[in-house]
Amino acid sequence: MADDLIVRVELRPAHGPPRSVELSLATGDFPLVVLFGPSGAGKSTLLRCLAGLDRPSAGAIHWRSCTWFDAATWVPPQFRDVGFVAQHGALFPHLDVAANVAFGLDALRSAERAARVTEVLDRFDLGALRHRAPATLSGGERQRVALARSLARRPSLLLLDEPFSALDHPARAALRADLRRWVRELGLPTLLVTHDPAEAMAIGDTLAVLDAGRVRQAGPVGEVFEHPRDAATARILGVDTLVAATMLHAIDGRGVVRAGERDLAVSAPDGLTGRVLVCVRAEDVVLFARAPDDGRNGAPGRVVRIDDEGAFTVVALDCGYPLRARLPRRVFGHLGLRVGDEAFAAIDARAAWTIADR
Amino acid sequence: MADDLIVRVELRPAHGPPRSVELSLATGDFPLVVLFGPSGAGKSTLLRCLAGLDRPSAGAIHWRSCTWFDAATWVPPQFRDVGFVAQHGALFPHLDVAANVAFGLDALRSAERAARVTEVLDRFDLGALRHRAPATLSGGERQRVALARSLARRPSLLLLDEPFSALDHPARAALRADLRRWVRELGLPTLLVTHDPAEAMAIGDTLAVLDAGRVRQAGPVGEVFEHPRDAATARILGVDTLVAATMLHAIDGRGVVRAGERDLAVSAPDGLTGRVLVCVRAEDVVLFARAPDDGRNGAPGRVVRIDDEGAFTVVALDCGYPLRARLPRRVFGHLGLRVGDEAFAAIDARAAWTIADR
Amino acid sequence: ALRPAEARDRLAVAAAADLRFVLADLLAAHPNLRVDVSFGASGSLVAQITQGAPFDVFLSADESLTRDLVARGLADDRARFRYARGHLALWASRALAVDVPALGMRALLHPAIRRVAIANPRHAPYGRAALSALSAAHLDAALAPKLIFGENVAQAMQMVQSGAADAALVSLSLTFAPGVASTGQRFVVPGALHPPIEQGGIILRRARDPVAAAAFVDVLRSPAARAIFARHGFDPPAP
Amino acid sequence: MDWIALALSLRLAAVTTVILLALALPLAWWLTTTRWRWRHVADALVALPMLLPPTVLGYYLLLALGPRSPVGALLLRLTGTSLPFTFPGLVVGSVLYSLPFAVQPMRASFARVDQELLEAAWCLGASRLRTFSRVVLPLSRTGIVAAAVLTFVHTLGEFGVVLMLGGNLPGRTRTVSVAIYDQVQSLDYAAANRTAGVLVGLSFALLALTYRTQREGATRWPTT
Amino acid sequence: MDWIALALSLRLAAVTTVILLALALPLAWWLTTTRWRWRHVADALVALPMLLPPTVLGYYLLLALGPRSPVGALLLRLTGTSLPFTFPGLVVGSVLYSLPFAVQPMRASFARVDQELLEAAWCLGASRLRTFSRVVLPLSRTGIVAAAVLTFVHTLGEFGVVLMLGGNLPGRTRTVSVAIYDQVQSLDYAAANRTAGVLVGLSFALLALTYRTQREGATRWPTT
Ligand SMILES: Nc1ncnc2c1ncn2[C@@H]1O[C@H](COP(=O)(O)OP(=O)(O)OP(=O)(O)O)[C@@H](O)[C@H]1O
Ligand SMILES: Nc1ncnc2c1ncn2[C@@H]1O[C@H](COP(=O)(O)OP(=O)(O)OP(=O)(O)O)[C@@H](O)[C@H]1O
Ligand SMILES: [Mg+2]
Ligand SMILES: [Mg+2]
Repeated sequence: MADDLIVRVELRPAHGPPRSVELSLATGDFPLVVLFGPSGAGKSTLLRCLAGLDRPSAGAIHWRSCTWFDAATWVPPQFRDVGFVAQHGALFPHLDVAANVAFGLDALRSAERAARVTEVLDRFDLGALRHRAPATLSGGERQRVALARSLARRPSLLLLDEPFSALDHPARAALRADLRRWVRELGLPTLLVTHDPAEAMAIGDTLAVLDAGRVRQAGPVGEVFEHPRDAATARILGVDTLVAATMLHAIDGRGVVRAGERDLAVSAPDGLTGRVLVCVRAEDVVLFARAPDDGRNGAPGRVVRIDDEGAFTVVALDCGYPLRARLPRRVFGHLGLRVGDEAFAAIDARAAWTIADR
Repeated sequence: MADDLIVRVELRPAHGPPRSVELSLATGDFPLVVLFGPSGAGKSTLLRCLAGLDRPSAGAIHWRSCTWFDAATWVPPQFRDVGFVAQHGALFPHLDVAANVAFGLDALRSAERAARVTEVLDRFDLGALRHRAPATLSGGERQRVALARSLARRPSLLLLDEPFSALDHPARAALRADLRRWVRELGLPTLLVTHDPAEAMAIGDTLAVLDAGRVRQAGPVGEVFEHPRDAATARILGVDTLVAATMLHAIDGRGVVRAGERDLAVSAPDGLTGRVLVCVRAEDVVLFARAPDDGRNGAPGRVVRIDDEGAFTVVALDCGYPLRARLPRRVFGHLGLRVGDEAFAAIDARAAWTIADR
Repeated sequence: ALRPAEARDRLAVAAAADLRFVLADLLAAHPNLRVDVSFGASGSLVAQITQGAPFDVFLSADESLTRDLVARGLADDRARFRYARGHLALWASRALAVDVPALGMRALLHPAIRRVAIANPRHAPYGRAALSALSAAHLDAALAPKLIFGENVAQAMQMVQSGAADAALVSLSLTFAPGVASTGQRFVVPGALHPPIEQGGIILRRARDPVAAAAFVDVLRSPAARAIFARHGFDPPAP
Repeated sequence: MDWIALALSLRLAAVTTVILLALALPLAWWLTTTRWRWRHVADALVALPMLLPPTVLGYYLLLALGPRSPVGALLLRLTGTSLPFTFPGLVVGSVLYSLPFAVQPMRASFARVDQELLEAAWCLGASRLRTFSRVVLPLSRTGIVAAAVLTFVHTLGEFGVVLMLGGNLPGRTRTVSVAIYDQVQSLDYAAANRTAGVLVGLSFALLALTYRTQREGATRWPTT
Repeated sequence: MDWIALALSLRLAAVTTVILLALALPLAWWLTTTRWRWRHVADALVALPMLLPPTVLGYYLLLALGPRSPVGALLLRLTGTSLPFTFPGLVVGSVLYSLPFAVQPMRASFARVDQELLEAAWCLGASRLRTFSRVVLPLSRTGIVAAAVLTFVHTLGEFGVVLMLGGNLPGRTRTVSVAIYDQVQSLDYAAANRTAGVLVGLSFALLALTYRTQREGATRWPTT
């Protein structure tokens, strides 16, 4: 599969330390690639270099058949045909909604332009806000206008830097679903930055986990979330518990490890041996007040701490190693557990992914 | 219980429509009261009026034995002895961390001041950052400094306006837990604004649901989350499904309603009859591929839509009425459900709270 | 009103500021003279003429400046002429409790006169004359702390009129100016106390209509004009 | 009241303002965006006319534009006229003299245009010119209006440069401020007061009106 | 080169700058924060001295401060001296004349102080004075330095007001700009050139240095 996008750049800003960012993506990774990573990983830097807003000191950027940057080339943002939507939308305050959307369309003839604006506004449910000034719009509406504006030009690449972070949860979920639909309908290659795992899962086709400017792991979203390749990636992806263990035997994707004083069935890549880490998401741990007598996979432990998290309760257990379980508040209520109680943490072997401990 | 805080104010700004905000809280509601409400509910307005940053046109504000505002009184912010932390912290860019924290302490003698600064910095884990300039801090560190700065003065009331909204999830959870600990240790009455239900649950003692400037419901956090008093409150609190039903009989906190074509066991306040709404959180719905034969409470339905949400999957069902279930991704995977399949939604009667449908 | 096109056919005269009043009378008496006068400080006018200012005739308060223009090749030495001789006068506010006409120059020593304004002796001829007169009257040492300097005699006069100065040594002509004559007391400084103030002019080489310029100079030096000059405190020029 | 001088001053101010807007817009934008290492020198050069004694400026302008200078000689050869003592000469002097009054308010408002909006325009394919004309200019309206009004009023009040460079020719280079000076010199204080009254009144009214329409939000300060 | 005049000008500029900083700081802050409905009138009044012909200003100052005016008479009665033709008189004139050059850069930088920081200070119990001195002032440093330098340089270059109000007394009221004028009037062009060169060089160097230290980030513009 040919690489569609190759970025390998270095930045040496006047102030601050130099940094570098690398990423390459293939045609099959699109339409929607999510860049996921901790604060400072270089996600915004990458997008801004792609858009032509930051100019690297060295390296190269290739998009499909074009070279946007290398030692001899620099294509300014005007000629890259990308759509870029920053965190707060950056709407032109002196233009109304329709004029904002029409801003990038000056190459079209006036009738065509009007038609395009109407089409895009309708698609984004903004028809009624056509003549409103940006200052009078709610956060969600502004974000929709910003998206509409960058999509109206039918760019060849869409770059979204945490486009929903200014919204509250319900507005976010709705806009996310809409965006996913539009991007698919238009078949538009899109890079979206987020540090919300739920957002990454809900919207992405491909997930690239960025850390310190390098891609740690990339692949289909579900695959990456379920099978992180190393401990750092697992932590970045929000795995709550990493249990240090020793692989006893592994075959055909399944294995048994010794963790603490007990054996635990896990899933594992073939050929893994020796010291390993077992990744367990708190959501995948089922708590029982008493160990069920069906020989369930898991570990007994003592409740160390209980935290409320809205509809969920997070229980920290000591099973010889620390383990966290997140269960619906209601379910937790029925268990009647308190700090200090004994409990049994059942872990589905398929949900316990194992990685080498280096 | 005497009212500790009484706010009943009206604002008529030069631009924009007039608005009013009302709230009263008793001593027992503190230390940590969470103000929860949709965007535009007036949460920030309330906090700014309390801090003395916005001056109402009419009304009154009383805090304990003081009148901060009424027709004849206006106490400027300097004399209210409140701590106020806004969304982005507002650190003084020309002062280092220690000087920021010391800013409010000019009433203390210099030795005392130094001691207090050191104490507060240590408590907030900021000792190592003592001489750093705000511009060099990460988002989480800035928030910690802002909190430290307002707590250093030992104010009589702490006001926090979405203090964590600039942070990513892990940083947020950590700082939240710290804040909760500090506030309890100091016994400091605190009002915290958020629109994240998880945050409200995790941190609050009392929850006040604000809507259009009025308190719709207030009480202990868990109580309010579990027993919303009306449909609007339920929606604000993130109840996913509200099923229109008819109360058949109710006694002793339990009842049976007819919803769609089936009966459903629910919990209900005594004396509720006639048309009701059943509140069901998607987390409290357990899905089965086939109806279990233990006569479990719930309803059969057809899968209409499946959405990924990171570690969770949200399944929309048609049970004669729309119903949503949110289950761990892994659990959902085992069910093997697809759009169009039949499924059974089990609902714990204790998790199905009923309110009058007006 | 004057339209620019018309203005170009008229004679352009650059004149020292102290000629304002007398030239106004002169032009009023000769309505057939098509003349525009630009008043200015003599030094500025010379700088401007040097840079090609469109003047045909230059009337200086200081004869030496006309020689300067000749030296710069802007006029012919034969085009120089004298048109009047100025007088220095001591002027003081009427409100002052000093009898200036009676005391003459010695009035300047009176303690009620704390500030005496003169034109700047560095470039104004009346300023130089004032200094000469003071030293001839042996008043220079006593008056040095009282002296203040105006840009020209008009400013020295303003200083008295605003009350900022108590007395001034100015051109006699200025003390006859409309609105001034009745506001103060005048003492004509004897001509012997200072070198004569010969007011000279010159027809510039660039004059577009030398004939008209010469005609204007003739009018300026005519007996009728002398009468007008005399009314303004000027003597006829030395031949 | 010397109405001819007032008319001339108004004409001079209007012409100067129009020319300066055209000159100062690109200059101010260049100063705002350039990363040239000598930018501060350019800034200082632009500010200088505001700070030097106007008569000094006028004298050196007279020298620079007069027929003896290379510039003046060239102009004379090309156009057959020399600039000093003509209305165009006054315009040249005024443009130079009022330059900082046009450039500085523009710079201030250009600098306030949010970088994000420029980036948004570029990513929407807008050329530099289009970004400037469609984003920067409309968002800097108040600054540009302020620049125009300050230039106009400052040119109305211009004295030293006009006196030196203009030569006080009635109807051609005798502006209202020179007229006031003349009236004071003629000890005709009543006329000077009238003329100055008209000039001050006009300038003041223009300024007050401009500031009134530009009332940006005052910084809030706690009420007592 | 008239060194005495230069020294006097420097002294005048220094004294004026010190006084104006003290005056302009509260005035600029008041203008920035007041919600008074006639604020635009106050703004226009402050700007006016920058825009009026300086000789007109000087003439009316002479009238206002002279012993015949009520103000002048009062001063004379209280202090036994009158202001015109004295160094203090020049200082008064310069302060008025350079007022806008001190106020306007301060206003611009005061307005840029983030409202949130003021609110944070109030909520930390800081009085208005403390907020001003500990938050507003340090954050407006560049604006205040600019104000000081502009005032200083502008006063150095002051001519009309000094000429009218000063009386051209060597060592007392004869500033360098008046000296240049005198030299031009005496046709001593060589001396005028030398003096003007020193004045322009000094002003230019001060300005360029100031702008250099104040290099705020240029607005970014796509590189080609
Ligand atoms: N203009 C700049 N000059 C110097 N360093 C910078 C600049 N902008 C960002 N950095 C640094 O570069 C690194 C990457 O920053 P970047 O903004 O790309 O991170 P990010 O992944 O977008 O983080 P976040 O999730 O917090 O937005 C960080 O260490 C940051 O401190
Ligand atoms: N300065 C203002 N002038 C006029 N109306 C305002 C002003 N500030 C806020 N409002 C309006 O007052 C109402 C309450 O605003 P407020 O900021 O208190 O809401 P909020 O509950 O804090 O919302 P959010 O969660 O979005 O911060 C809204 O309708 C808002 O539009
Ligand atoms: Mg970023
Ligand atoms: Mg708010």
